[in-house]
Amino acid sequence: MERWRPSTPLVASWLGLLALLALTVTLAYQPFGAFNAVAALGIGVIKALIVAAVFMELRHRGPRTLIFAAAGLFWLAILLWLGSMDFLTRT
Amino acid sequence: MWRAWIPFWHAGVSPYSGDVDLLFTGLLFASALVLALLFFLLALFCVRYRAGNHIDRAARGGKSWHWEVSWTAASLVAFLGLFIWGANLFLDAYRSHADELSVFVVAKQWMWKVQHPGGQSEINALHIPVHHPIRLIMASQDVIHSFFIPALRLKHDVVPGRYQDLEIEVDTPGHYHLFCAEYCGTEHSGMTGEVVAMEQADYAAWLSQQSPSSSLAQEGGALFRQFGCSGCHGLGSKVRAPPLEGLYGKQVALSDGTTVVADDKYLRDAILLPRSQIAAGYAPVMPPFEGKVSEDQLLRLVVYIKSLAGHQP
Amino acid sequence: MPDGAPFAPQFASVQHRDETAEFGMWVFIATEVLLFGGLVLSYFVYRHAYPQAFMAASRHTDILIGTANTAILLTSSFLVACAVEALSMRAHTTSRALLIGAAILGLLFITLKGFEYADEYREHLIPGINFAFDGPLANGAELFFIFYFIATALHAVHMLVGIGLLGTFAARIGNAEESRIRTALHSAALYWHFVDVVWIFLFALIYLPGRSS
Amino acid sequence: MNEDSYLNAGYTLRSWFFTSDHKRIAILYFASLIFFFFIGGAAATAIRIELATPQADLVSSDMYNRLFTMHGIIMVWFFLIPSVPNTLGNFIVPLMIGARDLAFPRLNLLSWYLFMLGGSVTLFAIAAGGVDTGWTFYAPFSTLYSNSYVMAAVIGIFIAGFSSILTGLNFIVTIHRLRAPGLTWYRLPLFIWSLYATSVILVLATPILAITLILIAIERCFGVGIFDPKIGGDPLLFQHLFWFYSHPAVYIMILPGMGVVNELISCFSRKEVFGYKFVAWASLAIAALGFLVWGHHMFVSGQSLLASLVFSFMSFIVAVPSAIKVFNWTATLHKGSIRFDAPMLYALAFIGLFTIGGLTGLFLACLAYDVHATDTYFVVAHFHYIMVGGMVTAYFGGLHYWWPKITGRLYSEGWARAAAILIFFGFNLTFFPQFILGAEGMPRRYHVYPPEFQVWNVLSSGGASILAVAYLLPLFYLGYSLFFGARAPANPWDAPGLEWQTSSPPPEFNFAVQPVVTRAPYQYSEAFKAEPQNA
Repeated sequence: MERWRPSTPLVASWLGLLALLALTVTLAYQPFGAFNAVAALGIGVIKALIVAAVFMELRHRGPRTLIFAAAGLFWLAILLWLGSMDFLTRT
Repeated sequence: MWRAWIPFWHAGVSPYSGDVDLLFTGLLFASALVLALLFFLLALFCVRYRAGNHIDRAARGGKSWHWEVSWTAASLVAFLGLFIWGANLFLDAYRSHADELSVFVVAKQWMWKVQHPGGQSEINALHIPVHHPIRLIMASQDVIHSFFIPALRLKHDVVPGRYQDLEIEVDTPGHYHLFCAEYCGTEHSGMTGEVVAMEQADYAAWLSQQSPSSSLAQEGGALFRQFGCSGCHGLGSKVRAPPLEGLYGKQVALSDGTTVVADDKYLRDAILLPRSQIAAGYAPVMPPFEGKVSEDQLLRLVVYIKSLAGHQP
Repeated sequence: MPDGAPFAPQFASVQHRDETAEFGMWVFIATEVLLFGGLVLSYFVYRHAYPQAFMAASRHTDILIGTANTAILLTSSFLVACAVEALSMRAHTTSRALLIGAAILGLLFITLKGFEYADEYREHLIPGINFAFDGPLANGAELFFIFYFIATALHAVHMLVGIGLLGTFAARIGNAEESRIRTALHSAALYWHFVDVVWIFLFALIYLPGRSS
Repeated sequence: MNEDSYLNAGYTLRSWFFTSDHKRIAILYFASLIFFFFIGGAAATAIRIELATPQADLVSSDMYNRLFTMHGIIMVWFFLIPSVPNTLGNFIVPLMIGARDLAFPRLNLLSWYLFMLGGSVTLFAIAAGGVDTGWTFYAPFSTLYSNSYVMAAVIGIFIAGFSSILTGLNFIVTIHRLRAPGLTWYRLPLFIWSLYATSVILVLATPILAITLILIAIERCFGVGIFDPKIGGDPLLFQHLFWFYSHPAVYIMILPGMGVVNELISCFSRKEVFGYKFVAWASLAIAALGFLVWGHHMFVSGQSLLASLVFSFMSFIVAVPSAIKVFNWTATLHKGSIRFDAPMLYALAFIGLFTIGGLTGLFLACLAYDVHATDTYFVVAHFHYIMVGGMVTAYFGGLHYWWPKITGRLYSEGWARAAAILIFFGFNLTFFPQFILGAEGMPRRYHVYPPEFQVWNVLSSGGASILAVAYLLPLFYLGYSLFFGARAPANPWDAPGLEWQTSSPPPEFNFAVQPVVTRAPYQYSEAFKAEPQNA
């Protein structure tokens, strides 16, 4: 077996993810009001992007794969947008 | 009126139903036009260009995208017009008038129970005066039902867990079908009744014939004491609870800084799940009455609190 | 399928097959996004309706286990990514060890989740089985915990499938045809990372609200 | 029959039930779907007989409710959704794009097994005592009040949903990755475009159905409801989730039909489809816009007025690409050389019936009129014009068109034309009166009804009996042709599509040599006769 070391991007992403996890838990305890939710979800999005780009190798993929990776999210956005519209605007 | 010139036109039993019929006629006319054009072309092409018919089939003139753009644009414009017409009329149905009469409707498997403010109640029937807007405040005891009066071109679902309301007005005295339009179980098709629209005088006579022992508000007052509400909300009670006199229709400041109007829906929610909307300056001590009062009792309590609107706190 | 050929007859080459398999997994992930999406919509609708209750209920979840589990899962994802990289460098033993490590972390996650469920049972937080929530916010809290249990259970089911896949590949590395394993492991890794991403969001929705008040 | 036909690749049960050949799997689906179609049809027959009189005389209310629920569940999930995609699509897609199989053949087989498992569980629910919730499973009736076999039905549909997802996934990947050399997107037959659009919906909408059914099952099992109003849940959330799937599902049920009609119209008028690119993109536009309109099922449910306005607006917009298709089909006939073979009769019937269905859809998209018409027979008539008048007609058209390719036999043209005409008249007689019933206010799912509605109901029931006979006819003459029909040549319609370039029935891996595509589809003109596509 030849010697193998994990590549730098993988290790950096892993450490970054753990750091973001620590950050998000810390921020959750700060009284920011509505900003707490924004911070929690925002950091979640950043973490997901790191996993998708590095671990799932999306940064090496062409437009077709990217479109399909985004399609689920796009339709999720439709669901959340039109689905919550009723509940947000009911009188 | 010019509508009378439309072939087969029947005047509706209410102004709104007439408007809906006009919309229907418009839709029908537009569809007939499209269908006639389409079927004419289909028939024409099928005959003219049938195989074996010797006819000029040389290359077509003109660009195909000209056609595409024109029929796309034409459809879009026609659809937009129909959308605006339909939406406008729809919003009309949700307008409310100041002098409307409130009637409570409780739906349960498989009957409609109607409560008039004077205490008169009826089952699978709704007596109303003509030329008078009636606000139906509807609640369901179990599953989703739908209050449907075809003659008025109106229906509204009655979803459990909330009040839903619908304003109706009838101009022509008569008996009209009342259907449950949302499938609700075994006897769904038996959950029917009639709406009886009467002249004002007949309606007044009908109301007095019913001779209820007490009005809804009085019954609500009795329930108010029976459930112990008066212990806290009553005058001179030791527990500090918001006074209910003069509450109905006012703005209520809530503990989270927002304000709401104390309408039927608010009162209903405040009784069932009091702590979801706490009035500012009060401790959240009221127990929830969810599951403890039926829709029938609940509407009486709401009517009672409404009846206190004119009192001074 | 003709025996001996490294790829099925509908493909033109090994590379054609690999790209197709990966693409298939991405389409599958799009499906999965929507599967969890329905739950997320329910969550936002009720969180909007009962904001206080959701915060109060969230404070009853165990943030220690939640955070530990997030770290475990992130690390496990990292190990799987390494295993894929190692296998492409033909470091079979390393790759196998990394996969086993990732699977063990996955099992650890499930175990901690089990402890968490047991705690919640003791604290009467399981709707339908054992639920009692004092105070005015009981209804909203019950809705929160219904969401919590359905979402985490659905996620745990995905975890179990993933652990099974990782275990299978750990056993088959070096024993089966090389390019096939590499393709299959690559797809399984995508799936595992996706499960990780789902958890990142579940963590933000379940454990973090209401901590500051 | 040619020796190397896929039908000769093995004669054992094993060679069928463990096959990974897309053509054999298509046959498996086809046999299963006939079975489900006649179960669903039997329920419809019983319903129509019962409704011939206003009072209850044939069945009890409980039984009636079970009948229409069974009709809906079977027809939607076990006939319409898999109909064209899983039978014709499975068979034709790889042939049309010059591939040797679908991308994931074993997944394809798994999809059939899941379908059958789901179907069996659902049939169990029906046999054990039935389900009385309607195919829509509205909460809280389905979760807290119904005491029928809701759980089994929910599980059955849940499983069948995964079959849909796998099929959609397989098609998407296949169409992206396995096209023959030279077969660019704009050289694809429009049938492929429409199946691609269908697959996108299958993959992106069906998971929402799955999660919604899970929520229903949990609410029923544990009595804890995410939709239960008693703890502050909202039954309308169920409707939002359900229709997020079920409205796009309507397009799952019509897009493949539109795809079939493209092939038929162009073949029998010997002309390329007018406005190819517009028709192709209209399919994708329908698939995408179809996700934005679901709230039009909820105009009277108490959703917010703004939501109703937005959904109504989007519903009008989604009608535009459908209109584009209808106009293009009509324009295709212009200067064609039209032959009226049975598949063409079905295609012409489709255009007429689909247009009526689509136009009445505008009535329902129109807010104020929908308040009156929703949950009445107007809706019933409208969606039957789309699903039966549209999809089933297109399915029959496609079935006749590709029958020689699938079976290697020719059917009796006279009988086929007679059946097509009978179906058209039976269908209109059955469902047109229902528009009138709905406009007059007869609610749907009514077991007994006021007597003034009887005359239209009798007409409808009479039409249904004609329709029943008409639907049985193909069973006989197509069945007959299987054994006694003349041998079909490779290309009986003289069509340029790749599926016609291989023998009838095709060999196991479809093409002896990998076809190479050099031109756009639908080149029917004489100029191309001499030069076969496969050169």
